[in-house]
Order: sequence, then structure tokens, then C-alpha cells
Amino acid sequence: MINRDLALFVKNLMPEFENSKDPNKPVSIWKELDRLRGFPEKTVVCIFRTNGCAWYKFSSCSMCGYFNDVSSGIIDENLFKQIDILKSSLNGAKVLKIFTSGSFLDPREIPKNVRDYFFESFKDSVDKILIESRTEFIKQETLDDIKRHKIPLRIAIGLESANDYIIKYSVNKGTNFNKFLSAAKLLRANNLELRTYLILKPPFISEKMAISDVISSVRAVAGYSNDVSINPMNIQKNTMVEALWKRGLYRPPRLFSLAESLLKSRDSGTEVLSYPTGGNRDRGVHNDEFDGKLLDLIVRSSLNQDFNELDEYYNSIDKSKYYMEIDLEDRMIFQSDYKKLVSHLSESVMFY
Amino acid sequence: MINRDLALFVKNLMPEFENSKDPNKPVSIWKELDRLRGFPEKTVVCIFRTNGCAWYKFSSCSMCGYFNDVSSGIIDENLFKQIDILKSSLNGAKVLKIFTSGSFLDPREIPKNVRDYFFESFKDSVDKILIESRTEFIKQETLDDIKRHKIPLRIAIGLESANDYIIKYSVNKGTNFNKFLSAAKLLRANNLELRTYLILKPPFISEKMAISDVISSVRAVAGYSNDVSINPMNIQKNTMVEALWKRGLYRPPRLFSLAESLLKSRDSGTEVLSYPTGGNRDRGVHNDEFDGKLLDLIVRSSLNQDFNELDEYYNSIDKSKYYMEIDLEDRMIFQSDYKKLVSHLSESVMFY
Amino acid sequence: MEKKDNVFTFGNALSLYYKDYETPLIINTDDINQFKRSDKFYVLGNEFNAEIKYPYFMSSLYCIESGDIVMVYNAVELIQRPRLIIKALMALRKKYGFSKLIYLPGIGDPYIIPVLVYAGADLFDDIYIKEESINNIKYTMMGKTKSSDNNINDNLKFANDIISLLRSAIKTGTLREFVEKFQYSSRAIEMLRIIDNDYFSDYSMVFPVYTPYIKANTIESLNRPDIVSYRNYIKNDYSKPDVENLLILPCSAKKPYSKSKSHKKILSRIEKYRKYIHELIVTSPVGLVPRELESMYPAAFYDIPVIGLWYEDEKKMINDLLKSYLLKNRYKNIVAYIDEDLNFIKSSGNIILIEGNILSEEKLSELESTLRDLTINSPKMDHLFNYKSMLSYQFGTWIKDYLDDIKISRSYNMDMVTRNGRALFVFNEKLGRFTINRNGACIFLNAGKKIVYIDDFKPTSYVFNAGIKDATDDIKPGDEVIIVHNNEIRGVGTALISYRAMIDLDHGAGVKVR
Amino acid sequence: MEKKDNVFTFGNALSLYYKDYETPLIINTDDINQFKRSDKFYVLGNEFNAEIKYPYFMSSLYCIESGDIVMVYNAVELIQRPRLIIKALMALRKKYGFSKLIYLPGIGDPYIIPVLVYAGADLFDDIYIKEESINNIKYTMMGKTKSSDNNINDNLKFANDIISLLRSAIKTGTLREFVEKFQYSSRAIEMLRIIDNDYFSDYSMVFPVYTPYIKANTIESLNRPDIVSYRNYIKNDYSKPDVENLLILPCSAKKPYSKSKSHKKILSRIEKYRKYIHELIVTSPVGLVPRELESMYPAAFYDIPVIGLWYEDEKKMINDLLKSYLLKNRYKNIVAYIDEDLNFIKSSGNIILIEGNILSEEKLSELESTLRDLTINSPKMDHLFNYKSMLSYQFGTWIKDYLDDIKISRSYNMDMVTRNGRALFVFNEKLGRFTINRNGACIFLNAGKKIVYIDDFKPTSYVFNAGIKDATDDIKPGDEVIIVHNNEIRGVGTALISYRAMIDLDHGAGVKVR
Repeated sequence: MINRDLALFVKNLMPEFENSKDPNKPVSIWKELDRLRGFPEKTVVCIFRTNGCAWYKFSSCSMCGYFNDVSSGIIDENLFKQIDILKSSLNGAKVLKIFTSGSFLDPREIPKNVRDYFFESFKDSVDKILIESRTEFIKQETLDDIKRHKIPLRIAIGLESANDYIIKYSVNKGTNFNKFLSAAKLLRANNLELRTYLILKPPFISEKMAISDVISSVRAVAGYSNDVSINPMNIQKNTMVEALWKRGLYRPPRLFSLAESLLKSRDSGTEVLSYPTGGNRDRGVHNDEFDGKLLDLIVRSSLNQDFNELDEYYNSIDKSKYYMEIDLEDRMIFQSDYKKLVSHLSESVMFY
Repeated sequence: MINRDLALFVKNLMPEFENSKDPNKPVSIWKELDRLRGFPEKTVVCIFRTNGCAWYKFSSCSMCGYFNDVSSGIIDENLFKQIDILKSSLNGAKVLKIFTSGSFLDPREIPKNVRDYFFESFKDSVDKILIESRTEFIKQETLDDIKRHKIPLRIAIGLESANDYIIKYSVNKGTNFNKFLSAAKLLRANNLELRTYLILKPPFISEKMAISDVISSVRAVAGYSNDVSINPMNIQKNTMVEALWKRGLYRPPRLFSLAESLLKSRDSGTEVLSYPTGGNRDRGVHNDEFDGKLLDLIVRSSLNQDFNELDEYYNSIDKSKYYMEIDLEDRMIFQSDYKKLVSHLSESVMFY
Repeated sequence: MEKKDNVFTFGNALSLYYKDYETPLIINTDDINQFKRSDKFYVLGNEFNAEIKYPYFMSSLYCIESGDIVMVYNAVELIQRPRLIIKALMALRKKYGFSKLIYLPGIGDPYIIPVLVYAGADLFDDIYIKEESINNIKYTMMGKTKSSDNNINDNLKFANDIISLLRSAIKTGTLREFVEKFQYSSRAIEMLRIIDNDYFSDYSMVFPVYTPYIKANTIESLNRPDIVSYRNYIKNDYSKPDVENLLILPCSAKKPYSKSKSHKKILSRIEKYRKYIHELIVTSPVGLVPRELESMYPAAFYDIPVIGLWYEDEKKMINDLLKSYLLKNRYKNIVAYIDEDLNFIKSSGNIILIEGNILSEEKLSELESTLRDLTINSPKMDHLFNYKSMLSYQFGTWIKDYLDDIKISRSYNMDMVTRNGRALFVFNEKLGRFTINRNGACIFLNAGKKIVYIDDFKPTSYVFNAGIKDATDDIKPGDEVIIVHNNEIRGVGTALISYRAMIDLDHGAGVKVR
Repeated sequence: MEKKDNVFTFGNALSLYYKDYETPLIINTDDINQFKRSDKFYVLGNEFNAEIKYPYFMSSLYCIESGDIVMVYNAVELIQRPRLIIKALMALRKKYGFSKLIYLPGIGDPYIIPVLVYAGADLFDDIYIKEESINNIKYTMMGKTKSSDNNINDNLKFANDIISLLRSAIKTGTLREFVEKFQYSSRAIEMLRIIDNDYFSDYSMVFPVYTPYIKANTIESLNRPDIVSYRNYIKNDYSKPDVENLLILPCSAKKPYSKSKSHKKILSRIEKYRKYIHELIVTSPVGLVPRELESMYPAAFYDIPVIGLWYEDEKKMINDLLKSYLLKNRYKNIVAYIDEDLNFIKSSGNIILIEGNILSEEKLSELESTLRDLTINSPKMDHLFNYKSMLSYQFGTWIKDYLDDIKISRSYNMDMVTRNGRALFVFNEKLGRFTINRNGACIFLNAGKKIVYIDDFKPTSYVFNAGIKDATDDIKPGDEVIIVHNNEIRGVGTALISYRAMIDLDHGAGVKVR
């Protein structure tokens, strides 16, 4: 389940935490559109500052930089204050998404009394909440406990890929597909909704393989998921992916690949969506040439679950060079930001 | 008639004479075959050491190195002794060829009393004599004088080319075709025989042009000449041609060119012959590859005045490269040993 | 511009499209031969007498001219001594400028043609190539080889490929690169070295003021005319700012240096002392780069193989230059903050050496504390110094007399030199040079510098050579120029070719108008 | 030899015809892709697992092997730091010798391939070329350029032309020339310099003992392994003859020097003193040539552009070498008879300098009278010294112990070293080396030098590698060897490849038998 060398390498990249941030304030709060109730609507998003993901103690996922938002020594009092701040920031919003840089259901991050305070704070004003958790914290007793508050919940699990080899050798998730399946089944048995996160283009695999992996992963999880969010890689600080990227050994996926993945997954039987972070920028999903419209259509079709316009636009573009390039990259057993390394090398040659 | 710059340049190459040679001995005496009486026969050749050619006082021909065989201060007494030596070397030969590194008929070289002594010495033992002269010494009074001795004579004139431009700008002969014509007519009027020398490939003109010049020169002189000797360039010491050759700026003609010239001249109406000096060697007529047979056939066909075997052999050889090379050289306004200079330059380039 | 009007120069090299042929050119001598008569022949329509020609060693003559062409008839003799052929070519370009095409018959070796074009030859012919071909020599990218047959067509193609690359190289300004890297013939290298060593002053008059890049892969790069000109400027004409402290730094692969990781790290550490310090970068092949010239050509445009070892020629060049520099430009304190491979500079002056790993914390703090101590009570640098220095470098030190009351402003991401709110010069980072704004043109008119004199018309996109009456002899290809008719400024622009070519040629464009 | 049995090496480079492919080779990845499975893929028939591979910076790993091939899977990462890729290649050749083909996926830049082949890479692929092609980059003899379309076929042809030139260069022994002159990429030059500087001792073990020619056109020529080996011999192992006088002379373009006009003129003037004098020629890139080694490789086989100026690196090399030489080899009198451009050597020892025009009558008589005075009562040179010195240079100083009672004789225009009337060695002027005669073989058997151990058979024209059991590690390509089975001499011949290749390879010829 774990590739020890990889895990250690990732761990070593994580910085020593500095406690300079205010423990009484969430990392951030903002509004965005999502469709947690089957239609696009304003959703308030909040990242709580916690002691961090349980998996950080051992390692971290290869692309996860949320440990940067973590403080050590967060106590219940701090979390209560953060919850209060969030409450005062709702402005009438009815849907909430809660991130903790780890697992909301991990009692070491969000102790039971904090969790209770959280649900109690919002049960009157909010109609739907999405929280995230690693599979190991999705236990019947925890679910029993949260169901008490009677708030409609969707629980998001970062599966990343249904391929255990990729999870272990690329993502370094410290879990596997079977554990996901058990958790998903348990949620369904408890009538709780599930959002599954998949990563598009984890490190060390080719973009072509990444597309095919995400498509087959969607198919593998569709039956268990209320929706599936395809998250194209976004390069975060101090992560292994960043270390690769800085050396020209990783390129975030192209927008074309995300569109391709969405279009090929839309008939999977569940809602498939993507709200890319850092889209059209160097550290996020982007084509070689800026394409604002494509990114916009990806988000819009995700929100509306109507992919026709995206399909049409996507098909209108000449992608022959894109196909050739990802095919060439796929011929390499060793993955890199191939185009960049080629151009570095090529720059050494006379050019006129 | 004279190109002053050229004449001066040639003159400057002539060394100061050193009087180390024995003035009482001819430069050399040897036997060879010639056909001065219409058939091949042994002929004694003698080069007398004299005070030198009248033309040396001003300059020299561009290819003539006979000044190397000249001494200053030769007096009649010396010449008498040289004649005596020749006489004692005849061994029963009936034909004589006399060279003087100048003109036998020039009284400053061979004073009248020496000339008389010469003819008197041989009139009983010798049946035919060839002597050489520049045209300016072929005067009626001189002819009258030598006819007294009643020895059959052939007089050789070095015309070199019937083209006055070449005589002036290439050969630096200090004479012209008209002078030759007058002399030739005078000889004929006096019933004296004429051998005309033509040079094959004087300097500064292409080999292709040289061939065509020698062929047209043969035609121009055939009517006045008992025979025409085509002399392919032979590079002699201290000559301008040697100075050129040493710098890669002159290449003696190819044997092919000599054969071509002979074969194209044989129907000119007179005997055409060539006994090349230095044939098949670097300083003489030679092909890029040694061809003993061709040289041999040239001499034999000259002697026998039967060119069929030469013709046959010559036509059996693939000469396409030869034709291409002389054609390429002919495209150059400036002449050189082109192949050699090309290879010098080319040697500077990487070769594998 | 239609094709007919294409004229490009690079140094002595000329690429032009003219009368349906384009130069440089390998003439097909079948065409000459076809119309040859016993007394005359024609080269590209120009009639020559077919007279006997004597060698140079006899006559000291080497050329005949007719119409557009001057023919070095005995090129094949001259090239046997590389100094002779180069002397002839340089003399002919000097005499005829670009008004004649120089023809070198019989020496069209494709491995030697590039340097001959660089030296000024325009026309070659196929005789040499045919001669080699019938002797079964084959041309390849690895040099010549012997094959079993006549490769005349392949060889002509090879040679013509070189010719068309040369045309591109002249157009794109990369000819020097091509010639320098085309190291197949020792003779060709000798000729390049002769041009660089013996004809620097002539050649630098026509060498472009900027080229797209300098790949200093060969030792010959040290002697590029543009680089030597730059170093000469630093040695003879450069003046330091009025500060007391000099900081010597190593170069970086990334240009300008201050954008590199190493410089960024160092500079962020010493930020607060920088205004008291003049910075000087030590490098090869450009030698020394005062910080303010780092964005200019050639400092920002070169690239050199680096393995942490310096050639002796580089060391000597740097040391000699540094010594001259320090002799002329006096500082109270000189600190050299360098890696150990550069410590050969220590003897060039009275230098405080901080050597070692320049990115190590230890060395960085040593540098910081050294500079802190040295800059106490030290005078600050004039904030206009950088721009005055840059302008002096580009246009000549004369311009300093014309820069009173200037100000610097930045707009649209471009630095501008202004006076009374009007832009005089705009710095173009991509070219590493200033462009002259219309408002700055009078400076040049008054000083009599960089002027193209035209007939009475209003220049639009290009000034064609046919309309150019004269030009000042300080104009090289790529230079900023002002366009003048009868003492009246008609425009500003960029010289496309050298002043001599503008005057000599009567077609093609001479100035790109802005 | 049929085509299948072709094996050639040059340093670490290998050209072999094997299983229907020939190396070096650009693999068509369409062929790989076609048979690729999710877990496996095949390269030239060798199966590899398609596993995730981590970068070198994470894992310090870089290769996997299968069958005939070792693949540097992250070559594209390593080559970003030239030292890393060269380190990997040198390590792999050292580890595997020539028993594996080294595959560098994804970095088939045709301008960089030559130096990688020189470093030991055998296999490349078309991925890089295709990637550049779809981005409209076009390859030319002047470097890369951008065109308006996809030049994939032209580019593949260009790259494959380079590959076939490389094969020829390995076969003809001209690979070093090609790599040195192929100056298109600064990265490639860095790699060549790294090999020369950091891996000299490894590389010189496999570098041929002679090559057809040395065109020392670039500064990198100074560091050719064969030339450095030669200079090291002069510096560390050479011993002077027992004479008191040294005459230092300049080099000449014509080789051997004594056949040149200038040397002929000088030597004819000093003929009668020569037996009392040792002559030493000063030159670049080989440094110093004692007269008796002038006909040998490399002294008689190099050519360098000469314009009467020396590079600083040449001066330093010559001065350093001359100093070491004179420290080890003591002479009573040292006369340097040189042109002025060489007078930089004057500080290398206590030298009587006669400088100026070395062909002038004035200088020649000065030389003559100087030598006349110095050679009075001076000891003569041993007439065998020259041959002993030549043999020591070629085979090693150990051979001096085996040269008692030798005589020199000349027949058929060849110099022979004989003992008891039997030839031991014959000097081959064309190669600049001795060949070992059968009678001389026992010297090597006794000394344990230059031995190829074979199975029990009688060698005829070639010894094939399949029949070679072992070889002494002093054998480089081109070396004279003796062929031995069970301590019994079976023949003499010339090594075609290095000892390591003979041992590792099981096809192709290893020794040409005489």
C-alpha cells in the first residue's frame, strides 16, 4: 500500500511548520458555484486551520500541499472560534463545503465536541454540507454520530485513481481502491452522499495514460458516487510534484486532456465535473496556448451537467499536434515535462 | 612583338653564368633515331657550347633553359676544338643534328670561319645535317655562303606557334609569324629544307587551347615545312615555366594531348613528328597515370610516319575524365596546374 | 518589399536579389562556356576579354572588372596563401564597397566558401566542384570522402545548400556563427583568424551592431568583431560612476545576469548597499560587464559552454581587460565575490577576494558584512548614471554632452529617456538597444552622427538605397539612424545595411523607418 | 568478413552489425509502440517492464537492463546536467564494456548525438526528432531553424545521415575529428570537454593508438586523448640520448619535419654537427617532438591552422611541457633556433636563443657557428638511440630491457630492427608505427605485454572475438599484438578493437593477423 522510498521522499519535502498564522481564523472563506443539490448555486467554502491530515504524520500525497495551511497546537478553542467566524460569513448561503487540509471525520483533526459544535451551529441555517475524509475515518460509529444532526451531507473522498499501482507508486495515498469501496458502500448503507475526487495526471505517468486512468477510474466509481470530481493537477508549494515541476520533470495536464476526460466520462451514469484550480496558468491545467473559452466551458458544463457546448467547441479545434505530443510523451518510460526539457536541450544548438 | 614586362621577368630568372665548364668540349654528344632523309636512321646529335643565343641578351623564351649550357668568352679556338671532338665521335654516322643553344647561323655564336671549318670537317663523311636558327639569321648572303659546302641541309626554326599573340604573350619569342614565313620562303627559294618546331602548351594558355593552337599552327606551316616537330613542354631549369611549375601554376601537357595533336595533324600534308624530352616524367609530357606504351607509340609513329597503331591504342582508352578535366581547365581565364592547386586547397578539409 | 529589392549585408558579405540572380551564387560555367568566344566571354551578362593573365607572383595584379563584376582571376593562386586572398578581398570591398560583385573563379570549395563570403566574395563557380566530382570525391557533413563514382549532382546540391544557408545567415544576422562553427577546413580557419587579427578595424566598421545570438562555442568567438569592439569600448572609453566601491561578480548562464538565480540570491542579500556600489561582472567572451550594460548587446546575448574551467586565452583576455579597466577607473575598495575558478583575477588589482561557493550562507554573510563596512559614509550613485552610461555605450561618449536635464520614465513596460516630458530614447530589451525617438533626433543632427541623407521625399516604411544621397560613416547594420534632407529631420529608423552599402547600392532598402 | 561480422570501436563508441540492425542506431519508436502492452514493451526484441520510473534526483538510479540493452531511462533528465549523463555513460561502458548496447531514450538531437556516441551511447530513438518536427523545427547544416511546416521526414533523414556518418567515422577512425568539429551545440561541447578533462585515464585506455589524421582546428584538439597520452609520455617517460647539446627547432607544415623545406635547409647547414646534438621540435598540439619520434604517430599526422600567432593555451601547454622536459632531461647546452613568434619559450630553461628569420643567411650562419663551438669535444649520439627511443615510445619503456644486441637494417625501403640477422620489428612509415615480426613476438610473451589469448586454433587472416579468451589490458585499437594459445605464440597482428571489446564481444573480428 505504501512505497516507503517514495513516501519518505515526499515527507522530506514538507517544511517545518511555522506557527505564525492566527489559529483562531480559518485559512480562508470564499463563495463559489457548485451543484451539491442537483443545480448550480452559490456555495460557501471554508478551509479550517487544523493540526493537519493524519497521513502527514507519515508522509503526504505527492501533489498535496495543504500541509502548508496547517498549524501545530490547534486546540478546540481555536476551532470553535473558526466555526464562529464561518457562521458570521454565511450571508444567507444555504450550502457549505468544508475543507480541513485533512479529514473532517478524523477526531484528531476535528474532535467530536468540535464536530458537534460545527453541526449544531449550521443545522438551522444551512441545507447541505460537503465534508472531506480519508477512508479510514469513515466508520459506522462516526457516521451514526454525525447523522444525529440531520443535516444533509455529502462526503468527499479523494480516491485519486482506481488503480492501486498508481495510488501507491504515483500518488502515495497510503490507501487502496478496496478501502475506498468499503467506505463508499458504508456511506450508501447510511444514506450518505459521496463525492469522489480523481486526480488528472498524477506524477510519473504519461498524460495519455493519465487520461485513460481517470476515465476508467470514473467508470469504476460511478456506481458508488453521487458525483465524481476530476481534479487536474495543480502544483502546490513544497510538494513532490512541485519539486518535479521545478526541474522540468512534470507538466500539469493540458486543458484538452481534461476536456477529453470529461467528455469521455459524461455517460458514466453519475455526474462528472471539474472545477480546476489554477486553470490556464503554469501551475495548473493549461494548454501550450492560453484558451480561456475551453476552461470556461469545462466549468460551465460541470455546473450545468450539459456537455454539448464543450463537446462542440472541443471538436472544432485542430488537436492533431496535441495528440501527437501526448502520444510521443507516452512512448517514454520516464515521464517529464518533455517539451520543456527538449527545448532546454535544443537551446544549446545554433538556431537561425 | 615583345611584351616588355614579360620579357623582363623572364630575363630576371636567368642566372649569372658561371664559367666552370670546359669551353673546349661540346655540352654533349649522343645518338638517336630521326628521319632526316625520309626514313628512320641513327643520327648523331651534338650541342656546341657557344656564347649563347642572341635573344638571351635581351630576354629568353619562357620555356628555354638552354642558356644553362652557355659559357661566356667562347672564342673560335674553343669551337674548333669542339668540332674536332664531334668529328672523332661520329663512328660512321651519316646524319648530324647540331644544336648551339641558339642559332647556328648567328655569326656572333658561330663565326663564319668556324662555320666554314665545321662544314669542311664533315662534308666528306656526312650526308645530311640539321642546324637550327632564329629567323633573323636566315639571310640570302648567309645561305649563299653555306650552300658553297654542298652538304644537304635541313634548317630548323623554332616558330613555336603560328599565333602572334601566343608568341608574344606566352612564348616571348621576340619574333612573329610573318618573319617565319619570309624565312621559310627564302629557304625554299634556296632549295633548303625546313623543319619547323612547334611548342605544345606554352605557359598561360589552357591545354585545350594549346592543342588547338598546335594543330592550327601545323596547318599554317605545313606548306612551307619538310617536317614539323611538335615539342611538348619540358620544364628546364631557371626558366619562367619552371618558376610557374614550382608554384603549381603550370602543368606540362598530357600525353593524350600530344597524341591528339599528332593524330589531328597527320593529314596536314607534311611529316609531323614528336620526340618528347622528359616524357612520362613530372617535368615533361605525362598523363596523370604513367603510360609507357603511349609515349613509345608517339615516338615510333613519328619515326615511321605511320600513325595507325597509335590511333588504335589512343582510341581504345577511356579518356572521358581527361576530356572533362581539360574542358574544366579551359573554363578558367587564369591557367595553373589546376588539379594540383585544387588538391592543395582540398587537403585543408577534413577527409575520411 | 518585393523579392527584387532584397539587399542584406553582414560585414563584407552581401546577399542581394538582382537581375534574376541571387548572391552569393555558384555560377554554372556551362552558361559561360556556351557563349564563350575566342576573344570574349560573358559572366552573368558582363563581357570580359579572354586575354592571357599572368600570376600574382609575376605581376602583383589580380583582378579585372566589367559591368557589375570584379573578377579575381587568379583566385586559385592567391588562396594558396590565405593572407593574399584575404588581402585582395578586403581591398576590393574597400575600393568598390558594395557596388561590384566579387567573383572568385575556380575555388568553389563548399567547405571554404563560407569564410570567403564572410570576407566579401559574392560569386563562385562550379569548376572546382566538378573537378573534385570527376575524381570521385563526395561532400558530406563530416568532410570529404572518396566514393566509387562521380557525385557531381549530389556535390552541387551540397554546395548550393551551403550557399542558400549562407544567404539565410546573412539575412538573419547569423553569418559569423555559421562561419565560426564551420570548422572543416584549416585553411578556412586561417582565413577567419587573419580577418579577425589583421582587419579588425575595417571589418568592425561594417559588422552589425547586434546579432540574434552569440554562441561562443569556439575560441574564434573571442575575436568576433562585435565582441572586440565592446571590449575596446570598456577598455578605452568607458567611465565608471562616482562611487567608491566596486563589486566584482561572476557571470551566469541566464541573461541579463540579474535575472539569474545566483545573482538574485546575492543581490537580495546586499540590496541595501547596492546604491553605494558599482557592480562589474567578469565573463567570457565579453570580458567585463558593468551592471548597467548587462541588458545591452552583447552582454545579454551570448552563451558559452561552461564546465568550470577557463581557457588560458580567456584568462588572459579577462585579466588584461580588468587591469586596464582598473587603471582607468579608480575605486577606493574593490571586492571580488567569486567562485574559485575565477580567482585568477586576483592579481589584476588591489582586490578583496571573497572566494568559494557564492551561494553558501557563509560566503553570503561574509559578503554582506564586508559591504556593510565599506559603504559607511560612502557616496551614492547618481540615479541617471545607468542610462547615461548605456547611451554612451550605444552611441558614443560624445552623447554625454547632450544629456542635460534628461529624466527616466517607464511606461508600457519600457524604459524611456525623456526631456521636458518628451521621449528621446526608448530602450528595447529584445534588441538590447535604445531606439531614437523623433524628439531625440535633433541630438544627432546637431552632433553630425548617424545621419542618412535622402532626396526630397517623405520616408514611409522603408528608405530605399536609390533615394539615399549620403550617410555618415559611423553607421553599421542595425544602428539607429536619423533620416535627413537638407538639414531637416525627415524621420528616424534602423539601418538595415552599413553606410557604405547604402551609398553604393541603388536598389534594396537601406533604412527601416519607424 | 561478411557484414554480420562487422565490429568497430573508437574509444567508447561502437559500430556493429548485429541481428539485422547496425549501431549506432535511431530506433523507430513506432516499432516499439506497436507491440507495447500496459505492463511490457520491447526494444529491438528485448523485453522491458513498463513500470513507473523515478527521476535521478529522487532515486539516484538511471538504468534498467534487459537482454542486449541497458536503457538509461531518464536520459532526458540527466542530460540537463551534462556531467550526469557523461558520468552515467562512462560508468556503463566501464561496467558492461561492449557487452551491452546503451540506449538513451528521448534525447536524439542530431546535433548532440555525435558526442553521445563518442561517450558510448549506441541507441537513440526518434521521439525527440518528432517532437521538434511537429513544432516546425528544421535541421540544417547551419543549425536549427523554424519553418512553416512539419519537416519530420527531412529531419529524420538528417539525423540518420548523421548516424551513418558516425558509423563511417567509427570505422575509419575519424570519430574524434567529427565530434570535435561538430560545434553546433554548446551542450555537446561541454560534454566533450568533460570527457577530456574528467575521464582522460579511462578514455585513453580505449582510444585508438593511431588515426588517419589529426586536424587540430579547434581548441579541443589540444585535449585529444591520443595527443595528451603522447605529451604525458614525453613528460613522464621519455629519456634523452647521451649527448650534451639540445637544439630546439620550430615545426613545419610538412611532416615529418625533416622533409620540409625549412628543416632541409637548416639541417643541411648543420649536417656535420648533428651527431653531437639532440633535436627537439616545438609545436602544437603535440607539444614537443624529439627528432627521432618525428615519423611516428601523432607527430607526423597532424595539421593545424597557422597564422603566426599562438593561442595562450598553446603557449602554456608548450612552456609547461618544455619545463618538465628540461627538468628531467639535462643538457649542457640548449640552443633554440626559432622564429620570433616562438620566443615565448625562452623562459622555460637556460636557453641560447637565436631568433629571427630562420631561413635567412645571417641566422643560419649564427646557428652554424654557435653549434660549431658547442660541439667541440662533445660526445656523439649512440647510433641505436633513435630506434630504442621509438620502440620505447610505441610499446613502453619496459621494452628497453629487451633490446640488447639489436641492429638496424634497411631493406625494401623499410627500416628493420634485427637481432642475429632476424627482423624483430619493421617500421611502417604510413602508420608511423612498428609492426612486430614473428621473431619479435617472444619479447612480448616474456614481458606479458600486448597478448591476445585465443582458443586452440591456427589464426589465419582474422582472429574473431568468439575465439578470444582473454587479452592484456594494454591493448588499444590499432595496437600491435601477439596471438597466444597456452603460452605458445600462434601469430602476430594488429588489434582492431580494444582489449575490453575483444573480451566482451562474441562476434566480429578482434585481430587482423599478419
